[in-house]
This record gives sequence, structure tokens and C-alpha cells, in this order.
Amino acid sequence: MPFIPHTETDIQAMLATIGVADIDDLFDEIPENLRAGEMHDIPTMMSEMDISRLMMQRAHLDGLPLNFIGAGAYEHHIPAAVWQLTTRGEFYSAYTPYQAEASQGTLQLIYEFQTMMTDLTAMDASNASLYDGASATAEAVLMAIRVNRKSKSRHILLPKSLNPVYRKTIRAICEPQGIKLSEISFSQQTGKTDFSALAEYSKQDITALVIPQINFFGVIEEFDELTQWAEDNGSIAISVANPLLLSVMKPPGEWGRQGIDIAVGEGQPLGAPLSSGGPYYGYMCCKKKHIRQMPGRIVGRTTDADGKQGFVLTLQAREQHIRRSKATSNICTNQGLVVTASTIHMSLLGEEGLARVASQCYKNTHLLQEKLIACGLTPLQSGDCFHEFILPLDKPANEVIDAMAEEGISAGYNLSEDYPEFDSALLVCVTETKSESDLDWYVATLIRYLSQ
Amino acid sequence: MPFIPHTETDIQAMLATIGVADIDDLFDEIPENLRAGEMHDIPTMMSEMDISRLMMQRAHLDGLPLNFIGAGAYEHHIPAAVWQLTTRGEFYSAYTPYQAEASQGTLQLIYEFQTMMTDLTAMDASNASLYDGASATAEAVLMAIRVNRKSKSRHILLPKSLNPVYRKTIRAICEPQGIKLSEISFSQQTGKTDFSALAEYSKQDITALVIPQINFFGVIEEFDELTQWAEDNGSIAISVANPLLLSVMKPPGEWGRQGIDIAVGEGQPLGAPLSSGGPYYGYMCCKKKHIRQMPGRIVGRTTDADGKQGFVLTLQAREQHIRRSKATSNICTNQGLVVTASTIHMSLLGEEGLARVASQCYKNTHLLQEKLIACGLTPLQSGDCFHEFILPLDKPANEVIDAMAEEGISAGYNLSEDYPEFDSALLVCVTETKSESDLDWYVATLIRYLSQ
Amino acid sequence: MSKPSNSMNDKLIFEHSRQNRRAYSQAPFEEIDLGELPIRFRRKSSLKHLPATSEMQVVRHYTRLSQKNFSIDTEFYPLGSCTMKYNPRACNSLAMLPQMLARHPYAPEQFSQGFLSCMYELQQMLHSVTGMHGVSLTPMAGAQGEFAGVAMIQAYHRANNDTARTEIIVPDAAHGTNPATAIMCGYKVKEIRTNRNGDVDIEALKAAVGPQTAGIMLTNPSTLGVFEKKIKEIADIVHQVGGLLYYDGANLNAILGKVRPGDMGFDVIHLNLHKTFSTPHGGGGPGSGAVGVSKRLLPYMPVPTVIQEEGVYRLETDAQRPNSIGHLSAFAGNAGVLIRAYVYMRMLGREGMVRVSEFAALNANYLMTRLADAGFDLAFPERRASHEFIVTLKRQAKEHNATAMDFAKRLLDFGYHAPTTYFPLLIPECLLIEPTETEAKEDIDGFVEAMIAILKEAETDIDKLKGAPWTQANRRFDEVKAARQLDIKWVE
Amino acid sequence: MSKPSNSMNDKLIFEHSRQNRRAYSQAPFEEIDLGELPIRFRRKSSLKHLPATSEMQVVRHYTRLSQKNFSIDTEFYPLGSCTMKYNPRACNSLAMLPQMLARHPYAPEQFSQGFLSCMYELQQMLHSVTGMHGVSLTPMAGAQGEFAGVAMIQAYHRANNDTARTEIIVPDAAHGTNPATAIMCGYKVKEIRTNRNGDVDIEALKAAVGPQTAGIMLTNPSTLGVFEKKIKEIADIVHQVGGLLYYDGANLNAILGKVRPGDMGFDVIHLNLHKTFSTPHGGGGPGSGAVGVSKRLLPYMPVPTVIQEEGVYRLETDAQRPNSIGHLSAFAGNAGVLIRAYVYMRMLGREGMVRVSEFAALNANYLMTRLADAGFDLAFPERRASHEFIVTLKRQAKEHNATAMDFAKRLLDFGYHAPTTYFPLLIPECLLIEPTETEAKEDIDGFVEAMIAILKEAETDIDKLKGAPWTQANRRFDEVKAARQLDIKWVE
Ligand SMILES: Cc1ncc(COP(=O)(O)O)c(C=O)c1O
Ligand SMILES: Cc1ncc(COP(=O)(O)O)c(C=O)c1O
Repeated sequence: MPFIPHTETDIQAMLATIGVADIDDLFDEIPENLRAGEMHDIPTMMSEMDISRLMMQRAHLDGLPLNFIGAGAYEHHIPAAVWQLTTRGEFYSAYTPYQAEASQGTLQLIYEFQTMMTDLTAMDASNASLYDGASATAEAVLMAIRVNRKSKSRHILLPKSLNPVYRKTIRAICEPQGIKLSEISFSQQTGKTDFSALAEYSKQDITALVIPQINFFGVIEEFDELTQWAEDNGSIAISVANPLLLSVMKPPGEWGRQGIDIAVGEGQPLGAPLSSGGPYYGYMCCKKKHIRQMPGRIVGRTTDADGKQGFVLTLQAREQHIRRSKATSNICTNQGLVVTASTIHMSLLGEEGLARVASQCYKNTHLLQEKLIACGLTPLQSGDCFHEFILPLDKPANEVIDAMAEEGISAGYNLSEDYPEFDSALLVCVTETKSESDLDWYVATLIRYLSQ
Repeated sequence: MPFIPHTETDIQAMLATIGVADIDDLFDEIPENLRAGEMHDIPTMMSEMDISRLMMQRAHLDGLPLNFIGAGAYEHHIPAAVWQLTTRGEFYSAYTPYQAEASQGTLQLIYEFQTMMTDLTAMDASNASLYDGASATAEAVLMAIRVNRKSKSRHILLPKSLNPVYRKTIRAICEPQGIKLSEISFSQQTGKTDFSALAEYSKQDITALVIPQINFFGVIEEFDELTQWAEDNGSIAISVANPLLLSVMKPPGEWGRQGIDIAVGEGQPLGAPLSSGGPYYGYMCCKKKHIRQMPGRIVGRTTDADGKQGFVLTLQAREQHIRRSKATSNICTNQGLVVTASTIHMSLLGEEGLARVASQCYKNTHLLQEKLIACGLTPLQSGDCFHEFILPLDKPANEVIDAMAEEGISAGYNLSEDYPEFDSALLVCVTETKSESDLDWYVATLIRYLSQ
Repeated sequence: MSKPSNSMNDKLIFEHSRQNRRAYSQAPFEEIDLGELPIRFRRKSSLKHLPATSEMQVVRHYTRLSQKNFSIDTEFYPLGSCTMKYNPRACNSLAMLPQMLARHPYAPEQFSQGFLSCMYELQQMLHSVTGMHGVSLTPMAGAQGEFAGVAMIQAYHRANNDTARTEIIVPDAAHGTNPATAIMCGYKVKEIRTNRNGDVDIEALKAAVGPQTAGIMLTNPSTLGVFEKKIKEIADIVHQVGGLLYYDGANLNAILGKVRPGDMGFDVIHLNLHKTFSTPHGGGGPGSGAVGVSKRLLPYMPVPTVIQEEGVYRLETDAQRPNSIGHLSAFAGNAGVLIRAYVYMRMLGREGMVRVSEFAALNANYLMTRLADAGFDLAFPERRASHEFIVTLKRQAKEHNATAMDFAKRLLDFGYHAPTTYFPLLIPECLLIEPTETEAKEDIDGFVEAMIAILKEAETDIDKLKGAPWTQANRRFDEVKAARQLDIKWVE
Repeated sequence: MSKPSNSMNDKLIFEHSRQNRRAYSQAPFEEIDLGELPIRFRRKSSLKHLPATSEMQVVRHYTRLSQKNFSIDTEFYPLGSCTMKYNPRACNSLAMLPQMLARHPYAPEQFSQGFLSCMYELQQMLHSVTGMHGVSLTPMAGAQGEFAGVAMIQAYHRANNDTARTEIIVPDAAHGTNPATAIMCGYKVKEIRTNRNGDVDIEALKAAVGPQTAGIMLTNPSTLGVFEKKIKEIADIVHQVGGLLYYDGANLNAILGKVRPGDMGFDVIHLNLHKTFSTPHGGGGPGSGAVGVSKRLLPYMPVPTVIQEEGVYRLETDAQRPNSIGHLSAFAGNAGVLIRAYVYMRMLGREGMVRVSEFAALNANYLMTRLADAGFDLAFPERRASHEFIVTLKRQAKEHNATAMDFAKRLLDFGYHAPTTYFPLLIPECLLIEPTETEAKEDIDGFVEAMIAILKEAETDIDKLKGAPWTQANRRFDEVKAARQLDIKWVE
């Protein structure tokens, strides 16, 4: 029997000890009429050899296209050491570190992670991860409601330039609690949030403002001004930032006059493979004064009975297993293993390495833009885009995507579905993984199709 | 600098301590006229990202053909756990376990390996591995010379049915010591060693007889009779057996009346991937009385200062680092990591698992033979072949191989090069990795080509 | 004898850091050049606490750190409610095939049929084992699955204009995520008692339900480790007042193939694939809290599920499930975890599935019997264990001052991870013990021997327990200090 | 305080075995059926000592076992002559790409261009770093490379009908494989002395050479850790009598990019790719002993090398090198090791190559200076260290009975692997110390501190050394018992 070590002798001895005749007797408390039949719909068992072959075939079907899609998930080189270490059994197959003395590996690592994230964001405190960037943003909104006691409106402003699926996630997670969400439009010329649209809400009771950085279009928002707007308005400022780019960009803790209150975002660019969208992790950092309202686990350093330093889960009185209905969130299992990878990834790259990766993304992106312009195309012109940009097209985006796929290229994200205002446009992402000849191939393939 | 941790500050401090001005001063004992210039032929350094991409491209070039080649290296399913455990840093990056107290992991594992190999072969003692099956056979020949003190001839008999490259390896390694090698022919009908050819040597002073099992043609030799011949003739009997098949076949320790003296073979089928021919490992087992003439490392169990059990390298007085020119062999580094994998592989499969794999190979092979016969082809007819057989063709083997390669199939080994007596024939191997539809595809593709 | 401290071992990664050191091969060689990026956007402050280390230092540091963990791969880990069973290594390697890792979540259909077909089949298999009508794989862990479930209950009532339902009923024995989830969905939580046998108090339930009842969150077997026999009656009581039943499927290991939540009358269920379906817990996650629903909740499932149209697999669009509770995360769930679960389920197959619960039950009941025979008190001595059971050390705490925590810490010295302690909250000094089906009899016997030895120590040498653990990298921690003198990041 | 023994930890895998237990998913499900396989060929005896275990038991057993090893990935490992430097993890993952693992050594050319092009380029790079004219990658480790080298010397003389050459000269400091190899090739070994500075005694050499001399085996820097300055003179002496020079390239880490064996006048060289080119040593192997040769030895190289013909890469046929010494193994070397070396060399590139020796020398000379300053005696105080150097504890052994072995064992307690002990044989109580270039200054400093602490213990508390190690799974072993009461396999 797969993964079951019992021999017939074991079984008999165990049944005798228990005092039943056969295993099925152990289920005698289940009413007979509820007993399940055979699971005919489930295929018959496979050996590891057979499932391996099947999965190789499935993997082969998907192939390894040259990928120019970002839109919330970014392709970066991950050092080989990262996942070789992460999948060591002791990290891979451990549970949440509830027994601190038997979990110092995981606990120290999380403490190191917290240190790195607070450094990247220039914030006071970090938790040990939430599910992903989108749900972390929703948690940040809920946290803002708890933190901003002065605000009674439960009214949150979301720029329309924030990733659309983040907005949807915030809606799904926050609306059951009666939170009001309003969206702020953006300028179609610059791709940035429209301050005149925001001005409408000035002097209103706005609980929090969410500030994406960079935004869904790859464009850098005027984060200082946005933060100041929140500060001036008595609103909690929530940043949603790509943590990789914070190696070269002003960190949320330094935005505006006093810095962001709650910094969240998608941790994926820091060591998680694209992997069809997960597992990634949401990071969350905050100002010191907000710590007790932060959801998720936190690791603290302390001493043991011998006075020796070590690490434990701390401030657990915020969590569901202690506070139950009064917890800051229902989150329990988080994305620990990805945090493990991410911590190792950040350790390997360091400040310099992350900055080089970010810089190379920036350079490559602008290089592709130049090449496209040289061919007569007109990417959305903003010097303020980072590693993604809007490319308006004169053929339907979905057809372009199909045609490029035939050549083994994932051309970009079809922006038109979420933003009908761009009637046919791709959101194109270029990271450090692309060589100049990749860019040339992209341009040539695209131009060939467009000029058909 | 890749893999070098020194900072400029470190370097200056270290140079100051040493008392030199710069690093190059440390090479001042090298005569100036010998100093090397720049290595212009070596390409410039690559980042891990770039080399990863290059290697993915190279790998892609080779693809994943459906493989029907054996000829000394066999494709088997290797449980995922095997190499995930084997490449753990503590196994992967350790040296030879010279400091026993700091190497109990590796040492205990080798002790377990020795136990398993002696069990498979039914021999008294095993070493910790030699380089591969071919070189281990050569070492066995040299060992036989040392062991068989009565024989003065230094004359060794090698069946022609022994893997041709094994014969070449024996020649390369043994002939410098003036050892005489004679080859015994085989019957073209059965593929087995010809007893009448052997009879020629009866009553002669023959130091040792090598007995392949199964032989290069996939055919089972009459090993009991061959062993008895050696016993009767005062020759050392050396078996060369596929260890996987020993799970179902009579082990060398039980051949003839007293069993084989030295059992060697290729360990690859027990957990090493095909990997272009290596690293594999040669196993070697022997009768107790011959241990002190066995080359290679041996691990023994002993006790420590507290009386606790543990493991050490033992009988080192056979080895080059102690005995120098009087050692049993020059071998030092062996194939430890592959032995690690193999030990884990054998643990996962166990007796039953290995026997099932062997049985499935046998079944599949005979199934393919039947299918070929049904299509009018005539594989060498021997019920005594195991998982490989000779398939005579009426088109040149190399052309058939090329044509099948176009369809993504590695059709088999071109036997005609080593054995002109089979004027056009493939050596075809089928293991448990092939499904019935693979076999059908093979037959259909082959027939399609042959009937063109 | 003296154990000199190796300075290397207990350092933080930051202590290996030196200015300008780096893992050279791990980043582009080209110098940093942000071209025209406006100065106002740029970072000025340096990153002091991102380590500058060599590749080897990182590898060595984290290899050593990993060795300080207990894990399934190294120890018996009978943590109740957590189903710490073997995580097959093939699931890991197959989820990490290059194409699987490289696939972008928005990859065009041409590059998606392999992955999506696995997900589609996984949905189908989960239908089958739960007896539900639809499955969404998107929730990222159990708690998010609960959220999805309760949000669907809410959406259902709202769609029926049934807006007066403001309460969710939760048994007092429930996992903490249950009440926390209900609150996140904007509900009030009404707790109901458990009776002496560990069952829901039917009279209390009857008294609690009413037109204000949106639903009840249950798990069966409950966190007390016993099967709720009157489940049908409970379902009827709740359904009769118009409420819906939510099943917390964290404990499906107990009943896989034996009884299906759908057949018990549940309307919605979440599954912890990181428990029952053996994906690793990774020291805290990631998990997967896939949800299954009855017919009437189908329109509300979180998007996107995987659909098949004319032989092509696709993620459904929002428009295809317009009444969905929406997106719970950016993409479609923890794909890597889902692949691991898929591979595991295919390896078990229909034959293996039912063995899981059979041997989980065999191990739990055997261990329970042996501990009871050894003099330990069971919380529910009259009941069968399901996949787990509870020992209460109330007596030992009273007589010898040997608490559940002391037993837990001392077990570490014997090389066993501790069971879950002090949960469920209503059993004093409890250990919730779940051996899982992948442990061998002799390893369970070893655990029993350790428990007996500790019990003896409790009677004769209580300091051995109180001071434990003695053999780990650290002795027992000062948790109060941790919370009071908050030190949650390293500062040079 | 008491450390109870966990029964699980110290078992052999066989002790987890139970009849009929098995890792179910790991073999075909079909029952064993050998059809018409004649009974006389079949196995009757059962395999009692192949364990019958579950998959988890195996994973747990070997995971725990691995933790009992010291390794580069966990400890500083300054084992002289072994070049225990960081093994980049990328080399491992890229050598284990599915296509690389699956390729059959006899795969048709259509499925071989990727792998063979890597091997071809590896040959080219090794030409370049050694200054030789041809490279064969087939030898499986250093000793086999030596065999290939000496066999080529022999083949050369034979081809010249120069059959009176029966001796190989080997310095007394040489690695044990050198004399053992000469013997395997049927030569007599003539040892020559090393002088007080660690150099070959030129007069002794002159006296030793003659028409009987087939060649000399040297390494430079020698195993004494010093560079042989008179290498050209030595080469001339040997060449003048018609002998050839063999270079033992295990120590190439010392001179990579600084001086090339070809330029020093060597005729043949082997390289330990598992040292200089950083492939893992795997607890004992596999290695690679690639050989490089001068023009006149080209015809004799072991087959097959990789050739390129009209853009297609192929393994040469035997016919293409008819005078080859032949095949040393079944295929073409330890391919997986060679790929790792290839990836490593490409990552280093020409810039990185020379840094290896520079920083290996910096670390060695720094460590040597610091130890000398701390009062340790150097074997060759007047010389530069190359990549390694020798400390002799003769004085400590005499004064305090603190031997090299005692230092070695006590170092383990401090978390450092011991240096090589008692080699080279001619330096009494020696430690041969090789830090390698991948260690950071602070880790070398930590090692110095440990050495100083142990030196102090030697003076004040010798029992701490004599009893060491104290902190490992085992105390010091009884090696005599191991050899006398031979227990080399488990018996139930
Ligand atoms: C009974 C029960 N319900 C819910 C959960 C929550 O699941 P998760 O941790 O995946 O969010 C758990 C696991 O901790 C559990 O044991
Ligand atoms: C100087 C020297 N020569 C030769 C060898 C033999 O190399 P191998 O162990 O790879 O056979 C070694 C390594 O042990 C060595 O250090």
C-alpha cells in the first residue's frame, strides 16, 4: 500500500491490542447509511515511474516559451542554491514552529527574513508572510480599519492603476465586513493616478489610501505626493510595492513626510519561480505603533533557561489560535517555505545583487521600448516606467498573443480585458532574464506579424 | 570574483599580516620565465543565469528519446528520493571519511552498502566501490593473479561474449603487467560461450576465467558449468554480473560447487542514471579468504572509547596511502556518491522491488521479441536471454538507427562494429520503463522503415 | 565534557556579512545604471541588513540552520490536527520540472494544457472524495478555504434576500480559524457546547439556531478526535431553520474513502491539501484550502476554476461565474502545492485513498490503547479514536506538577516531536496526538516507551521534565520576555 | 543532563526492515513472473539483508545519517591535498537536467550534440589551462589519470623500441597513488630524497637517472606545499636521459593561471577535476582524472576523446587513435562530474581562473603566518606556502604528548574538520593544511583561534585532547579492533 509501512503481522498485533477484529471495526461509530462506496471516479493507483512519465509529458505540453508577461508575476533568475536548500527535508517537511526548541532553524530564518524585509521597506516591523500580494493588500485594508480609530467611514480609496485582480481580491475579502471601496482614475497619457480625481476626496473621511508602486502599467506613481495626501487627510497610507525594486527605489518607510503606515506587496520576485501563480507570498511591514494590529506570525528573539539566545513565535495574542474570534485575522498556515527560499535568495543577492537585477530589468525594458519605437510602434511614453510597459497595437491583442505563441513567445498580458480604454494593448514585461537577442527576436516576430 | 569571499579590506589586512605588498608576491618562487600569460582561449566568465540558459539549450538539443539501448548501461526508474537525499550537502560535499568521528553518515552507509552487495552476490565481503564495471573487472583479473599463487602462467580466459569494451579495458589495464589474455568464442546460434572452445584450455595452467552473466548479448551463460570448469582447472572464477538481475538469478556465491571467488560488475542499474556513461560504480565482492588481496576501501564496525558502536575505514594496509608501491591497487577516490545513491535505491526497492523490476524487464523483453516475430523478424532465438537480445536486420544497422532516431527512438546498439560475424544486427534492450504502447511504437516504426 | 562553541554555528546571516562581499555569479555583471530614472524616485538609504556574503557562506549557514529543525523527514511528529505524514519526494521533483516552474500564470493556452489538465483532474478527484458538486482550488490555506466557504454561505443568503442571518454557530471545540473566519465575514459567532462524549450538545444546538442563523461550522471527526454520530440530525436542525453547514476538512485524513462530507449533508467544505493530501507544510506553509460545494452554492465559488471546453483546458473568466464571491488571491491558488497533491492522489489511486483513513485510524487507536494501558488518562475513554485522540495530564499536573508542556518538551529529548498541546482548549492539560498512517508500529511503540519513561520521571525526578529540553540547541525559552522586550529584527 | 537515546537514531537500515514491508510506489505493481526462465538459473536463497522498509523510513534514516557527516556545506574543511572548496550548487542542478541524466552513452549523434559540445569545449579549456596539446577526459579519478599517464609513457618508449626502461622515479614526498601506479604499469619504483627545503634533491636525482629511467612523477607545488623552483633543471635532467615527466595535477589549485605544466616541461599531466574544478567529492568520489599530453604522447591518449567533424561532435572511434593505450572504463569518463567541471569553468571564465590560485595562496600564506605567529612550527619556515602548508607538532608531541592526531580530533569539537594528518610521511607529527580560496578571512581566523585554544589545552589539560572528540556521535574509535575482529557486513 503506497506510503503505509504496516505488515500483516503488525496489523494483527495492533488489532489484538486494540481489541477489534478488523480495521473496519474502528469505523463503527460512523452510521452505516453514511458509509461511502467505492470511488470509481478516481483512477487506479500509479507507480512513481508511471506518474513521473505522465508529468514529464504534461510538462512537455507546456514547453518553455520565451516569456514577456509580468502583470504581477515576474520571471527572474533564482540561484540554484535557493531551492536545493529550501527543499531539504528539515525545512520542507517541518510544521509551523510551535515547539520553538525543536524549530530553531525555521525560527531564526524568519527572524532574518523580518530583518531583511524591514530593511528593504524601511519599516519598523515585518510579519512572517501572508498568502500573496493581493490578499496581503486586502489584509492591509482590514488592518487600516482597525488602526485608524479616528476614521468612522470605513472608506478606502484604490487607484485604478492598482493591479485589477488585487482590487477584486480586496473587494472579495473586505466587502463582507461592509467596507466601502472607491476607485481613483488615472491619466491615460502617463498611466499615473490622476490627482484631480483624488482631490474630490480631500477633506472627506477616508480611512486609507492604497498606493501601488510601481503600478499595474509598470509606471512609477508619484508616491511621495500620494502619501502626503493621505497624511494630510488623516488616512492610513498603504503601499503596494515590488520588493525587488525597492533595492533601487525609495522605500515606503521614507515616502511622504512620515512614511507609509503599512507596506505590503508580492514577495514572488524575491526567489519564487513563476510556477503558474503560486506558491508566492505576501509580505507585510508596518510602523511600530501598529504592530499589535498586524495579522500573521511574528518571530522574536529571546533567551532560554541558560541565558542563551534563540527565537520564538511572539505576540501570538493577535492570532486566531489564541484569540479566536478576536484575532487580527483568520490566517494560520502562511507561505513559510517560500519565505525560506526568499530569505536564502536575498542572502545570495544582497543589496548589490538585487540592485543589479533591478537595474538590468530597467535597462532591458527601455532597450526594448527603443527597439519598438525604431520600428514605428508607440509604447506608452513614460520615462517613469520600470520593467513593464503598455504597448498599444493596431491588431487585436488576443490575436497578436496567439500569433506570437506560435513562435514560442509569450508576448505579454492582454490589457484590453481589464482596461477597455486601451482598446488593443499588451502589457509587456522585460526582466534581467532577457538577452538583447531575445529582444530582437521579439521585435522581429511582432513586426512580421503586424505587417502581414 | 566568483566564489571568493574576500573584500578589499580583508585582502589588505591579510597581506599586511603576511608581510607582502600584493598577492602576486606570493608567487615569487615561480621563476619569471615560467609565468603563464593570459588565458585567451578560455571564454569570459558567465553568470549563473547565463550558464543555466546555455545548459538548458544544450540539454534541449539532446532531447529525451525513447531509449532501447543497453549494452552495459540500463535505463531504470530511480525513485525521486534517491538523488534528493544523495545531493544533500552533507553527503555531496564531504571528503573520503578519513576522520571517522566526523563521517559516521558516510561510513555507516558504506557498511550498509557492503551488506547489501554481499547479500545480492551471496559473497563474504564487499568493498566500497571501484570506478565502473569494466575497470572493476580488470582489477579482479589483477587480484586473481595475486590470489592464485599456484598458477604461474598469468594467463586469463575471457569469453568473447563478455562486453567488448570490458575486454578492451582489461587489456589496457592488465597488459602493462605482462598478463596474457585469451578469448573464448561463442556459439552463434545460442549466443553462449562455446564449451568446446574452452575445452582447449582444460588441464592448462589458467590463472582465472571470467564469466559474464548475463553476457553482452543479453544471454544467460551456463554459469554453473563455467564455474565448475574453473574449479576443476585450479583457476580463479570471476563473475561479471548485473547486480539488479541477481535479485532473481542465482548469485555468484552459489555458482558451481564452491561459488565464485571474485564477483564484480557494473553497479549502474542500482540507482545511477544513464548520464552519458557515468558516474557509475564497479562493485567487487570476494570470498573471505581473499579479502586482503581486494583493492578499494572497506568499512568495518568497531567501538569507540565509550564502547559505543560506530564505523571506520579498515584493512587500510591494502591501500596506496599506507602501502604505497605494495598496495593492492592505486585506487584512491572511488565512486562514493553513486554508492550513496545506490544504497538508498536498494533500500527503497528491497528484495521484492528489485525482483519486480527484473521480472518486468524480462517480461517486456520477451513481449517485444514476440511482437517482432509476429511481424516476421527473427530475433536471436534464445529463451535464455534476459533484458536484451540480438535483432538481425536486412538493412545496415547504422541506417536503421538513423532512421529510428528521426522518429525520436534510440533503436539499439549497433552490434556489427564489434562482432562482424553478425553482419547487420542491433542489440536491443527493454527495461521496466517501457510500456506496451512503447513496444508497439517501436515495432511499427521499425517495420515501416524496413519495408520502405 | 567541554563543548567549545564554534563561533560559526550560532551566528545570524548578517554576522557573515562584510561590505562589498558578494555571491558574484548570482547577479548580472553589468554595473548598476538606472539611466533616466528620476532622482526623486531613487533609494538613497543603504540596505545595511541585506547581507553581503559569499555563496558558500549562505549555503553553509542555511544548511546548518536546517539541521536545527525537527521535521517529518527526521523525526516522528505526532502533532494533532496537523497530519504530519510522509511527503513523497516524487511530488516535489515532479512539481519542480523546469516547465512547471517556468509557466507564467497568464501563459497563453498554447503553453498551458499540461498544467491545466492536471488541475482539472485534481478538481474531479476532489469532487469524488468529498461528494460535493463543485471544487475551486484557489484558496491558499485552510483558513482561506473557510473564508471562501462562509463567504459563499453569505452570498447565498444575500442572493435569496435573506439578510437577517447574522450569526454563525461554532462549537467550542472548533479550531481557532473557525470563529476568526466567521468574524472576517462580518458574522457574529455563537459558540455551542460539546457534551461529555465530545459530541455537539444537540439541545444546546437546538436552542441556538433560529432565523438569525446563517450556518454552522463543524468538523467531523471533531478536533476532539471523535466522530460526530448525530451528524445527520445536526444537519437537519440547521437546514430546517434555513442555515447552511460548513465542513472544516482539515481532518479528512480520518475518513477518506469511508464517509463523504457531501453525504453527511454539508453544503460546503474546505480541504487542507497540505494535510490529507500530503503536501509539505514547509515550516509554516504554503498550504492549499481547496473548497467543495453543493449544487446550490456552485454559482458562488471563488474564481477561477479550471474548465474544459472542446478538449481545451482554460481558467474560467469572471464572466463565466458572475455571482462568484470573487478572487481570493491574484492568480489561481498555490499551483505548486496543487501539483504535489495531484501527484500524490494519482499515486494513491482509488485503492490507496481508503487505506489512508484505515491506517490512520489503526495507528491512532493502537497508540491510544497502548497509552491508556500504560496509565495515561484519555479525554474520551469510551470513544474510538479517529485519526487522533486526546490524552489529559490533569492528574499528573495535580499530583506531580507535570504539565502537558513539560511532557512536550521532554519528548524532544527522546527524539520525538511533541503532540499538539493545550488544544482543544476545553480539555485541561491535554495532548492531541495524531500518529498518521505513515508511521510504523515499532516507531509508535518507541513513542509509547518514551511516554512511559517520562511518566516515571514525573513521579521520581520532576526536574528532568521541568528543565527539559536538555538536548536541543536551546533550553526552554522565556516567551514572556520575547513579547515584552520585543526584538523582531536584527540591528547592528 | 541526561540525554535519553532515541532508539531510531542509531539503527542500521536493516533494523527498520520487516518482512513484506515495502516502498509500494517504487516498483512495478505487476507480480513477479519469470515465465520460461529455466529453473537452474533462478535464485533460491532469499535476500535477507536487503531491507524491507517504507519510503518514509528510508528518507528519515538517510536524512539523519547525512547529518552525522562533516562536509564543506557545513564546516570549514582544510584537508590538505584535497582542495575542499565550495562546490557550486548550479553545477549540480545543471548536470541533473532531465536530458543530461537520461542520455545513453551510446545515444545516436542526433541526441548527443548538446552533451558532446560541452565535453569538447571542456577539453579545449583544459588544454588552455595546462598548456598541453591533447586532453582525454576518460580517467575516472586522479589515480586512473596517473595510470593513463604512466601507461602512455610506457607506450611511447615501446613505440620507440626503447624497452630497457624499467624504472619510474618518485620523490619520497609523493602521494601514495604515484608509486602504486608505477607498479600497476609494471615498473619498478625508484624513490628519491627531498632536501631540507622541500625541494627534490638534484644530486640524488642525477644519481638516480639513467637509461633504465622511463620517467619521473612529480607534482609542483609538491605535496610538501612548496613550489619546486628548479623544475626546468629537473626536466632537463630527466629528458636528457630519455625519460619523460609526469605531472600529478592534484595540486593545480595552487598555480591555476600562474604557471602551466606544459610550460614547465612536463610531458603528461592528470588533473583532479574533483579538486581544482570543484566537483564534489561525494564522501569518497566520484572524481575525474582528465589527462593532458604533449605532442609526442598524442597518439597514446586513452580513447575516446570528443572530436568535431564538420560541425558535428562525435566520440572518436578506436580506429581513429590506433596506438591508444586503450579504454580505461566502459564509456567515456564520469560524464556527470565532467559536466559539473564544465559549468564551473564557464562560470569562472578566464578572469576567475587566475583568482583561484591567487586567493588559495593568499589564504594559505595568511593562515600559515598566523599559526607561525601563534607559536606553531612550520615544516618549511623559509618557504612560501602554495595553496597549502605543513605544521609539525613534533615539539608538542615531545613536550606534552600532544600528537597531530590529538589536535585533529580536538578540532572536531570546535566545529572544524581536521587537516590532513601524517601525510606527507616524511614530516613527523604533521598537519597538512589547505584552506582553499573559498573561505573567508573570519572563518580562517576562527580556525586559528581554535588551534591556539587547543595548544593551550595541550599545555594545561592534555586529557581534553587525548579524549577528543567529545561532541560527535562517537568518541575516538578502536581501529585495531576494527581490523582484528573484522565486522564488515551486518548479520541478523
Ligand atoms: C481543524 C483545523 N481547521 C482549520 C485549520 C486551518 O488551516 P490552515 O492552517 O491551512 O489555514 C487547521 C490547521 O491548522 C485545523 O487543524
Ligand atoms: C597529490 C595527489 N595525487 C593524487 C591523488 C589521487 O587522486 P584520486 O584520489 O582522485 O585518485 C591525490 C588525491 O587524493 C592527491 O592529493
